[in-house]
Amino acid sequence: MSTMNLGGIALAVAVGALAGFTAEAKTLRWSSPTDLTTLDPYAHTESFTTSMLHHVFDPLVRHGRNLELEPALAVSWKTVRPDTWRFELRKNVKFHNGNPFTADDVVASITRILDPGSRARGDLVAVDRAEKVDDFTVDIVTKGPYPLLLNDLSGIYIMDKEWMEANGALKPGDVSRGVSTAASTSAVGTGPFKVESFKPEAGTVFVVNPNWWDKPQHNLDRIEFKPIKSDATRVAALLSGELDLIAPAPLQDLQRIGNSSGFKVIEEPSLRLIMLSLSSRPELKTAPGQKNPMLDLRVRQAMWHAIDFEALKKRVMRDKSRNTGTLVAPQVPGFAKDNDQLFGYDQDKAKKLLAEAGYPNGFKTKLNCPNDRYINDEQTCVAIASMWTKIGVQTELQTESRATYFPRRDRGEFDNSMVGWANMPSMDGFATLSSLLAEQKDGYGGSNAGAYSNPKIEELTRKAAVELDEEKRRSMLVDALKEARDTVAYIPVHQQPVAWAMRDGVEIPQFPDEYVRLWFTNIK
Amino acid sequence: MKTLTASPGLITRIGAPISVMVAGVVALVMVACALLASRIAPYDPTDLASFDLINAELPPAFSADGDPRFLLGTDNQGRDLLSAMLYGARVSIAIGGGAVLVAATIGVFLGLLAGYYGGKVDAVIMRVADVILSFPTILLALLVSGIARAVLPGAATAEWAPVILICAIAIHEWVQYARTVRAATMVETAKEYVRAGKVIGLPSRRIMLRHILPNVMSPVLVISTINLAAAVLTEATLSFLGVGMPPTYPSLGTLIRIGNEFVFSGIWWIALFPALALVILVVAVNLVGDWLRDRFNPKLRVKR
Amino acid sequence: MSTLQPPVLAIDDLRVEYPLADGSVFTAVERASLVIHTGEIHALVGESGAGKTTIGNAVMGLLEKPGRIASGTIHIGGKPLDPNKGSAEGVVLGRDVGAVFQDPMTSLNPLFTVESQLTETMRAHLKLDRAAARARALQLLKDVGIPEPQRRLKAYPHQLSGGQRQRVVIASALSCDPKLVVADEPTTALDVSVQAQILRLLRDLADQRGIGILLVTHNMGVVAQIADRVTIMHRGMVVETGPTAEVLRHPRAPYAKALIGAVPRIDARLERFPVIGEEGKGRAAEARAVLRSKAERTGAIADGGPILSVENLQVEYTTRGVLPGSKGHRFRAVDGVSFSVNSGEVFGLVGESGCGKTTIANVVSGLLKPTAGRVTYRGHTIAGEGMVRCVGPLRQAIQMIFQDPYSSLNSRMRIGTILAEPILFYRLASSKAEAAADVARMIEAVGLEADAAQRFPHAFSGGQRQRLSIARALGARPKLIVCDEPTSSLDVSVQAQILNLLKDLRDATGLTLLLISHDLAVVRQMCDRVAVMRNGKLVEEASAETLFSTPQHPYTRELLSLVPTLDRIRGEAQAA
Amino acid sequence: MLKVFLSRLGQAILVMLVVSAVSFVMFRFVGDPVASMSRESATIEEKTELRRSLGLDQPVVVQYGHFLARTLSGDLGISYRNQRPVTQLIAERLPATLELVIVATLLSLALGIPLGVLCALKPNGVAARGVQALSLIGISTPTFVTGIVLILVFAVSLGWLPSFGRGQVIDLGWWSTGFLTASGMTSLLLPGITLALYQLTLIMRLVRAEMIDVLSSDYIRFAKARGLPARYIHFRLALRNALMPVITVTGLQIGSLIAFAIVTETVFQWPGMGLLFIQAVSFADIPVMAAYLLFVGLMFVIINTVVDILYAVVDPRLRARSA
Repeated sequence: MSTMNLGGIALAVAVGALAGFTAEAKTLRWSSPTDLTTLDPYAHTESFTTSMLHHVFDPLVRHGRNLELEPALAVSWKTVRPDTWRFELRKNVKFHNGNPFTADDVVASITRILDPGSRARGDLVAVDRAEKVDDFTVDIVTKGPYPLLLNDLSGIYIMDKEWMEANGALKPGDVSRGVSTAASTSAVGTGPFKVESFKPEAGTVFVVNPNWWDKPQHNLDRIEFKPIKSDATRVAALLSGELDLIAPAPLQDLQRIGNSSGFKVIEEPSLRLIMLSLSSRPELKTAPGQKNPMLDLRVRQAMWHAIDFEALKKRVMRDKSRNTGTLVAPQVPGFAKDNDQLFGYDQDKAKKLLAEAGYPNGFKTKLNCPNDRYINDEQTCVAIASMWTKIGVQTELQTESRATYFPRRDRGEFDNSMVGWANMPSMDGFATLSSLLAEQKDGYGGSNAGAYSNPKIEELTRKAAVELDEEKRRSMLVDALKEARDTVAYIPVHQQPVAWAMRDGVEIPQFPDEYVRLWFTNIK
Repeated sequence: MKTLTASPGLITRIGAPISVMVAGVVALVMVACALLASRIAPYDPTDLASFDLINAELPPAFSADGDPRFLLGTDNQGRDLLSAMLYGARVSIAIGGGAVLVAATIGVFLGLLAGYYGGKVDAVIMRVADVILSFPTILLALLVSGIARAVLPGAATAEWAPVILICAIAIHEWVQYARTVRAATMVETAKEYVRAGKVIGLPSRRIMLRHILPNVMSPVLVISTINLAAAVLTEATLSFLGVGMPPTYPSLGTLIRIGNEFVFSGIWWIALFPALALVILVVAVNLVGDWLRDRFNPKLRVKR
Repeated sequence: MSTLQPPVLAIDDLRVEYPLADGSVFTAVERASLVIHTGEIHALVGESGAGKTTIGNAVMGLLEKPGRIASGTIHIGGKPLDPNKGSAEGVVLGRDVGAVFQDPMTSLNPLFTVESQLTETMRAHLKLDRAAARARALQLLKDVGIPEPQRRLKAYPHQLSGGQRQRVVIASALSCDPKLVVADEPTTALDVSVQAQILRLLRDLADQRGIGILLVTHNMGVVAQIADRVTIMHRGMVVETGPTAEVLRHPRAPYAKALIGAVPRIDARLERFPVIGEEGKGRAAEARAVLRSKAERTGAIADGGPILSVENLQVEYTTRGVLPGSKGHRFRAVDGVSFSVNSGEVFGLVGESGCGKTTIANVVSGLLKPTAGRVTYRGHTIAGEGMVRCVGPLRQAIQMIFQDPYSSLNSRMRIGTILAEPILFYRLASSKAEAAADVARMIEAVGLEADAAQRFPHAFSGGQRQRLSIARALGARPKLIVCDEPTSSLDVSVQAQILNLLKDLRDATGLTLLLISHDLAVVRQMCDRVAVMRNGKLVEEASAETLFSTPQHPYTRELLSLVPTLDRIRGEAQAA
Repeated sequence: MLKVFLSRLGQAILVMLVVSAVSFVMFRFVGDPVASMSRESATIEEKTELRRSLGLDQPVVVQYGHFLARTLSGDLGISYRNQRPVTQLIAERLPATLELVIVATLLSLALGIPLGVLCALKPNGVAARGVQALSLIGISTPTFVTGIVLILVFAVSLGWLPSFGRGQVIDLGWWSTGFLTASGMTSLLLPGITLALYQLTLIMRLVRAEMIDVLSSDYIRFAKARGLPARYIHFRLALRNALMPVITVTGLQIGSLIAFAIVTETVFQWPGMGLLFIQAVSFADIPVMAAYLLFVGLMFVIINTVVDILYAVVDPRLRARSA
């Protein structure tokens, strides 16, 4: 026993010495409420983990400082056939373990993500296979003409084939067969940082990769990431000087943090749009046997007019959100200023519309919301339920954890429900069409919980899916979104803000996709 | 003045120290206020149409920029905090009281059976109790409400959530009653008045309910007081973990959970007042419970 | 010699008060004086509440708060006790004053060994080292007559029998050679045979070591057996004091006379016990007459024939094993007992604790199922092999009264409700009003006022409760009443009244009584026939006269010889 | 001793069966991991396929059978969320929670027993009344409120103690300990106090009640009558008797400390099993939840066995019976 303790103390001294040594280095300590779930880029579908792993891995194409697509591990590309894209790869790139980056790595990575056991397979659903042309040229074959390949590839990180072979990770882990791989706990990529240690919930440490192929635009030597689930604790840790950055910062605390000396807050609207889906089914679950009042467009319009978005923005979102009239954010292809027109808040008009539709005394319905998914989701829903009730739509509100909320929403148990949509990772408005607006068939309509159905949108969706002419494609998206607005398919609530808080001396650019890109970060 | 002169007599009659008397009065007043919430609260916070987001986060009336309409200010939804607290206390007390009632009923019943019959009946009941005890209250309550929410789609609604919370808390608490009543019943069963009843030939049910039950009730009362306090706290903790009352029908615990998000934002009243109310209520009930326990436990009473 | 030395204990004009919560003062002891010399056993006797234990506690400085010595002095070994500190200058409790308490089961700490508890006192007071203390502890255990003292040193209290524990307690009291030992009811919790040994030990200690012993007891027999001097107390006052033989033979104070007279005699049977003022005679006879007429109408009045017969009865208890199916330890509480009781007689069952007599009472009254053998009531089997199906009416015929009057009445129910319960249950009354009238009659029959029905049990004294308990048993109109130690927790004067009541009721209504008792004198006074039990077996059965005059079985003889009684002193008085 | 073990074994099996039955119910009801496991724009077909590959489309009984068979062979499965063996995840978090619970238990015993004795010996003293009042507030304040108040005072305002995490930990084999570094120890303080507070008051009150009880017993009266010094009577004799029930309660409480750690760990971002469980619940990570439940059940059985044995060691009456 005593020898063990002595060993421990010796170790403690050693670690202490090490800590003293690295104290000179530029270290960024930051926190977010969620943690990396895994280091295996193909074993998850969470955008936070994807954003973290971007520090370790590079994709073939990436989003630049203005979210434009730019070359990363691929230097150029062209379509050789409608369904085949040819990529020229970057030379003299080395993985963290010293292995050179070649076409074999790309083929192995694409093959790995297309494996039936891969969790992230859906992120590259249009791709059929990758073929090596020569050491630095790769062909990617899609299942048909597919306009969004580059967008999809921006989220596909390239792993080292030799390392995967050596660690038995050539195939991804498979939960159903009880297989896990070394890739879950160690990551070897080509990215700007290397993983030094990965302790779920306790913290992940990254150190700078001195041999990164790109010119660093940051001055960090070390990143200490420590997830803190509790909002209050996270803010406390920032204020007590234990952290340099928290992302996101709770909206209600921004003012206080901003007013504290030595701290600052930055914010901008994110890509994520919060909206309410309304039931388009023949009957409401709350009133079986009766016609669904919301099939009447005037009722839908009334429910839109009933919501005081200005108050929501001011009180619930602390003036940090952006109110919107359309279903996609301005940065996303498919956005059109003409569509982005608010329905004015007008309770009298709402009541009048209801009366015209034959519901002068309103009706009863339900609103379902998650309480741990979006920024102030529960609070938003309480306010909306209150506003609807005031025009006579007596709304019973039910909020619950995402773990039960989303499965129930998928099963179509809700009449009206809240959903947030960021069009990630493709960052293209087509996802809104295919998942939210299209009917549930042929692989479309995965999140169309209100059973919205519109022949015009069906047609536009199917056309846009294969349209390679970007201009034409975008106008189809715009048309479809206009139709959605005109028919009140969803009620857009607001564009969520990205709000970060940090100590003075941290300079970091913000991105609407909520990614924390620390390779653009400088600290003093 | 009249009450002042009357109180010493009352105190000596009940024999409670002044602190306990004060606690008792505080607890009674709080319970009364909570029960009469719909009468005395300035607003009805459960009526979604009654509050306005525009009024959100107004400070208490007595502070510099307070609004006289809202004595303790408003919460983040624009609800009058005082009304929300009164209604919240009602919900908390109803859940706590309900849990105590359910737990006591089950526990007393099973405890009587186990203590009276002994043998296999006793063994089975006590084994079940042991297993229940092996799960800490919070965990068990978390599981029960989690499962209930999934089984009953409406479980998180204002009508069902209290029932589920009551069951979730009671499922652990009955064990304590059962154990206490069992022990007391064993003592009583050995006493001669019970043997006398048996010699007369009275049926067991009659002996248990008419003879033994009244004699084992005093510890049940004591446990109930202390458990009421504990149940209110458990409900608050469950609210904190996200399985409490819905936000449209908040309990004190839910209010604290919501207020907890605002501790750094300068909106101190949202967190402070509900927490204060909860702590005062629980302290008062506990104080009375402690005194009752010391009083009913002959061993703790200083012998004459 | 002894006059030169100061007395080991001198109490003069002591007054002990307890201030009560409402501001009044309860005086527990008043004007009490007594003196104990070296080697003297001084008995302090009285009924419960007499203040005798309070004096013992005052001497030891263990008065329970808020009790205090209000006036008077206590000198221990000539040194005055400071009433504020509760101790005397130069007198160390434990070293100079030893204590022996009533219940050896609870006086020893269950978590420590005998050695630890014996030596801690010596090490604290005599500053002995561990080895010396141990040697002395060993010697003490030998002195108090514990077999295998070496082994017992390492034992824990629960591994010793009751008598051994009390010996350890005495050894502990003696460990520092005190001059004075306060023994508070040292043998009350013990069986007669063990009691005799402990009393002998105390006497020896006084004689051989010259220890003065203050013996607090309620038992006149014990006093007669070993005390040199006796002080009789009543309601906090000393009523009489003097040499034991003198006081017991010729008590002067009326209370002392009554008290001594109430002690049941074992040498001769009396028709009635002399009591201190008979309670409520007025309407009792009338009520009893009604009872008798009812009994005659139902045609079941004593005819002298056998009413109850116990045949080859056997009862086993099984202590449960841990695993299902594993056999637990078996204990045979009653082993092949047979006897029969005739209608109208009082049948006594005597023996020491654990001999199985209460088990038999439980079987007869239907509380327990026998393992083998059977019990018949007027030819109907009511327990055991061949038990008749419908025992209800037969149950009604056999009722029971219990030992502890404080627990035998449900304290949450009114007397009227308790007493009406059997009447209503057996439908002996057609209406509640009739039942209430019946209840009133029962209450009067046991010598209380009928308005007792309105009150709760706590309003009554122990003796009154026992009367009510009897009234309840009468309510079912039984033919046979099983009396399980009906008077053993009562004071002697009350005991006399209850026993008289039972006799009267028997005479008035022709009841048959099965009397279970450990007290040979009570049995002698009450019973027509007696059976003696030992270790679950019947050792002797005879008419009371025969048994007490010419006991046949050696065990019976032994029991009779061990009982501490007044008879010796009385006998000497008659001879003189 | 054997009897104690056998009866405990029976109880263990019972507990574990109940736990697995609870897990069984959970399979069906506590949310569906598929939604959390698939990307935002996943199609219904994708989700159905994932559900099928996880075996969630099979009848519940079949799923339960698989689970039971795997669990019996010692394999707790792979976390849906982290895609790592659950045993590994639990082992990683175990030291954090156990060290927290140990610190909380030690704190509550070290403070609760002396305070309880104080209150029992001088029940009407100023100190005892003060302690009693504080203890009432202690058991009347929700843990999460205490936690956040402590953070506000000691981390934010005073800056004395860290507000979250374990600080520097040192790996001893697979066990990572915070006991060997200064930052590890200081990090333990706030969460340790928060977690200990409730148990501290419980133990204090229990010791007080038991002590008062014991002090009025015959054997303590007898000890007084033997003139033993008051300190000796109080601390060597009475305290030992009074501590007997404390053993049981402490044992039982360790179980609920582990559960209460869920709240404390959430507030202090303590990387232990409670946090793991809460994360698993919000992800519907069934294997992790089931493993956590099994583990808590197992801990209970172990602790109770230890308590029983301890009891038998301390109480000679039981020692004799079980021998």
